[in-house]
Amino acid sequence: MGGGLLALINLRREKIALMGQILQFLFSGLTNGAVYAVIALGFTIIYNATDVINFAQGEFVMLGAMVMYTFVHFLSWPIPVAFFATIICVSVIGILVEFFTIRPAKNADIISLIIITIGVSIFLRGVAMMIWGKDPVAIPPFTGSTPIVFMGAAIDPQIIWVLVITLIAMIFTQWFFKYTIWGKAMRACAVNKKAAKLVGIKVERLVSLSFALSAGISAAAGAVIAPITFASYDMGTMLGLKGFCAAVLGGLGSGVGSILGGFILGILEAFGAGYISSSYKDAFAFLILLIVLFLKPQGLLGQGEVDKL
Amino acid sequence: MNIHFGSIRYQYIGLLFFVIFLFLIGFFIKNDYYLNVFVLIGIQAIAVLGLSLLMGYAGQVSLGHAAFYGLGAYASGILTIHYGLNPYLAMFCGMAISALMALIVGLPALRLKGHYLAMATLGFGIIINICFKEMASLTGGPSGLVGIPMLKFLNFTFDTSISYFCLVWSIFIILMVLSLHLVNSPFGRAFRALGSHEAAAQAMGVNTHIAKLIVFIISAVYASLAGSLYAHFVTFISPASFGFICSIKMVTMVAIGGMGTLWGALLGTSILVSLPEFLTVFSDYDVLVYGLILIIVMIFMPEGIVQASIKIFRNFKYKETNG
Amino acid sequence: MAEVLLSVDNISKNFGGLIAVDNISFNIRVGQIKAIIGPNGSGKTTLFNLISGHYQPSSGSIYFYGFNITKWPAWKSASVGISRTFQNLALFTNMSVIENVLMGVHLHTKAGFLSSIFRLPAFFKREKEAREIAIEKLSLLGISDIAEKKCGDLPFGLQRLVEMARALAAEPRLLLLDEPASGLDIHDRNRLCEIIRQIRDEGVTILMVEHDMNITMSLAEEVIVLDSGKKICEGTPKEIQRDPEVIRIYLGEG
Amino acid sequence: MLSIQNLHVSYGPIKVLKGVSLHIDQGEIVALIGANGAGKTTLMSTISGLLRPQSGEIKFEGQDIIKFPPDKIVKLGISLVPEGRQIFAPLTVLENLELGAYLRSKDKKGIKEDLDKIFSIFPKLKERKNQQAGTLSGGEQQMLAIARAFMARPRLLLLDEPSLGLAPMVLELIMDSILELNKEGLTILIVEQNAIKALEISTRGYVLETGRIILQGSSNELKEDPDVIRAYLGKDYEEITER
Repeated sequence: MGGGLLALINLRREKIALMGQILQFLFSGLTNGAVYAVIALGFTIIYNATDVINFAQGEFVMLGAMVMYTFVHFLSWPIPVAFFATIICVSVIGILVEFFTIRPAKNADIISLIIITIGVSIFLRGVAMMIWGKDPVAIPPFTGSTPIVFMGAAIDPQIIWVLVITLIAMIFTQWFFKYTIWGKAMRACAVNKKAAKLVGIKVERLVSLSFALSAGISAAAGAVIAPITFASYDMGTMLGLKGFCAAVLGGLGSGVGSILGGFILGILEAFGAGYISSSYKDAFAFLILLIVLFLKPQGLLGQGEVDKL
Repeated sequence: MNIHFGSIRYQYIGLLFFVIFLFLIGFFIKNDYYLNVFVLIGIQAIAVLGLSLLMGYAGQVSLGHAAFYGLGAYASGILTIHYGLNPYLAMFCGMAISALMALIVGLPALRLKGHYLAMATLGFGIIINICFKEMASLTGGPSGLVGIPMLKFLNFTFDTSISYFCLVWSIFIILMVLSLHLVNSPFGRAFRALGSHEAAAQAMGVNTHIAKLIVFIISAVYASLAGSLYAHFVTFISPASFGFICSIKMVTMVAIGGMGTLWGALLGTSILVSLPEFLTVFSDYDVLVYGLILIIVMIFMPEGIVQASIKIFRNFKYKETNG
Repeated sequence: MAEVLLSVDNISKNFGGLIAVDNISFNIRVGQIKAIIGPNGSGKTTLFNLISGHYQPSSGSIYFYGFNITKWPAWKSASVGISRTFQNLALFTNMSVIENVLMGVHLHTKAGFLSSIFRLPAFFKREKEAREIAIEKLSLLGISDIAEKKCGDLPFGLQRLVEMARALAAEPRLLLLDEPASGLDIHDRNRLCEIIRQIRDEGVTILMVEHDMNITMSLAEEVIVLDSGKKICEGTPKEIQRDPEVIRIYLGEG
Repeated sequence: MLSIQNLHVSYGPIKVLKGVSLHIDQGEIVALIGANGAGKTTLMSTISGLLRPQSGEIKFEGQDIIKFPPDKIVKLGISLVPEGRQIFAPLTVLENLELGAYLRSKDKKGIKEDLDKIFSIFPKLKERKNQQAGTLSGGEQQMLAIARAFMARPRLLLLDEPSLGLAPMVLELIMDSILELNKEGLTILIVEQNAIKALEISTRGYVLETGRIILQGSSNELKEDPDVIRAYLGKDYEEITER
């Protein structure tokens, strides 16, 4: 009888352990997914305004982390101040990037524009390496590092920050696009540039704004993820690619799609890494993407286009 | 009619000058280091030539071409080291594997358009690269594969820079001639047509899906051959040489040189492979300058250096005759 | 009465919720010139794209010489002799005029891959033949003098003619002309009429969409009138001019 | 009000307009008719600043506007309702209208007034103001396009092919509303392939053919002109075919 009880307790323990493991994966997936989602949103904003896939998007994330590190570590600014200052700083960098590289190349075709953004990403990475060196740097977590235990899973409090800030970024962009005239104008630009010009919208100015917005939210993602992953000059490449992956997965141009794509990617990746093989973690993300694209060539929420003849 | 066959005649003349130029380099450059740079340019140019057919003519972007380059290199490396296969046979196996892989991936992927195609090929490239890293028992993992044998012909080993220089550039010239023939044939016209206006090409009876697939496979085979040549030249390969950055560099070489001209592929490759050598004067800033050069070239010469030079030359001639 | 060349049977096409072509049926007989008219957005071009295989119909069937070609892709329809021009021009602008027309000949030059890349004698022979055909078509339209010009640099009117030469080079049995006269001035329009008649006399069946009523009414033996994706009338030009429905919707009264 | 002198416009090597001159006076409805490809849309795009002409001059109320960007031209009081409507399909009807008033988006009160005015002219749009514009019928989309242009408070309204793809009944409605807008003091230039309708509502007209104005006069005169009848009004085909 006592043995039976013991077995029952063990079973329960195993169950809790299993639950905890699943939750652990889920949270890790949500965290990465949130970051991918925000980066994908950044891609989408620029893509909608300019039709350019900005390969320097990952570098905005990296700059977010690095500038944050500078403000916190060297200038000892309090975290909230540093956080907002980082967003503003990187937004300005975004505007400069647009002004000096995208705008002069007005008549370039898509491939040339992509290569320009690749050039920008190489350049920014080079600058970052010069300023901050090659070694990864650590940023202190926003609110301590004592893990919160939740149903058998130990959760880093920074994860909560990641989720909260992602949520705020999403709500902010939704609000911006739905309720401000600038946001509406940007959507109008994405739909039809010519008609947008005809109602008096200065398309160039909105393109600048889109770079600022996109760089800003990417920087927020970088600043908030850095305490978990460390920050280094080359952290942007993979993050940028995953964000791009999420944006395409959700359907290029769709804001909701990129958020969905980000979370799907993050969660599947976490479970794939946990249950199948952690060394192939990055491959899962792209495998998922290939499968989705082959089954649904326009991404999950992308709109099918009819060839105009 | 004369003009048409004449235009390919010009290409032959260009090629002849280029061969003479190569002879001069072979004769006068005695420094192995510089010769090696030229060998690397030749190897890379073979891969970029194929990509130029795909991108510049058929208008299909591939951001994962390093995968085929790597497949060639690893096929050569693995088959010769682990299975003791003849290097030439290994090279052919590599090309066959790449062709098969291109077929499998291309079949669904080439139905995608624009950014979606770019993303799918990019994803494919990254997956293959991760496999290079993780299948350590075969590939040696992240630290790579050492001791790949050099190429031999009868009793002659291609172990000096100058011998490999001759080998690589001979292969390049042969492929260049074949590619020039290809683009100036009904097939090449069909590729260009599909790159220019897909629906109209279909209306001319071109099975655009098969046509894309054929160019994709050809370009994969070129890249694979280049990869094998690379493996046998440096005798050591690691996944880092075949990553996303490598794919991007190949695309950049095509675009910088100029889309829709095979000479552009050669020029773009020469510039971007040798650029880091010149940039060593900037020491740590080299990456930065490299990025800047990409940006500036693309802003001021979005159609590539070859087209831009032709334009400048024409304007110059125009001014001369009028002034 | 001549044999039926193309038979369109109850085809419909919708994009999302929008019905662009709604249950249309008609026949074209061998050697005929048939015209489709209707206001913009009435589904004429969509109908063309369905026949040429660029779009797949949502329902209904298309028969060519009695063969069901409904599900055929465009390149396959082209290979059995359905050739077309495009409303907004679809030339390969980076290629020369003759190269464009050679693309039309593409179907009939069974070029070998190996003979092409190794430049075997067979290649030269085929290229020569193909060029002769291309030049012949350009001469037919009176534009053989611009053969080596780059297409993108030509004025609109000439581009139209090049596109037509390209379509003709495919030696079509059915030629679909989508607004062949748009962008041409009166002088060119008159020539166009002559050319179209000449093509018909050589045995090519023609289906065209044309806004210029003058051309349509003088060339076409039969006219189909479309409105909002539906066929509202079919008959000889005289018949349709008297049709009260057509007058109300298209020609206008008074 | 608007005067155009000797305007030349090219797309690359292709000359589309070859010396077009015309003028529009305050309060008029002027029709510009011509076949497909004659250059009508090019002319409209050039006036509204989307295209740069090679040479010539465009004056609006005495001011040379040839180098002005589109937003400045809208601000001066010229609004174009483009061919094919070009509404922002995924946005709601209301958002489309708000964007029409983009340049004066701070003038909340004025916008409110204009919206009321628009909704009284086009009650259908009021019913559907929270629907996505892409879900409207063709006629409603055309109304929206006109209304959107009206929201910028233009003094000169350019209408490019308002009849495009519309059923005759709906077209009638659109034409009525155009007349109504004209009565409110709006000057209108209307470009049409449907020459009958255009000449019916207009006071004066021009005929554009392959980049040149070949004919001009009062609408009544043009309606009687044999060439116009033959080429554009679609009457008397029998005569032609039998000739």
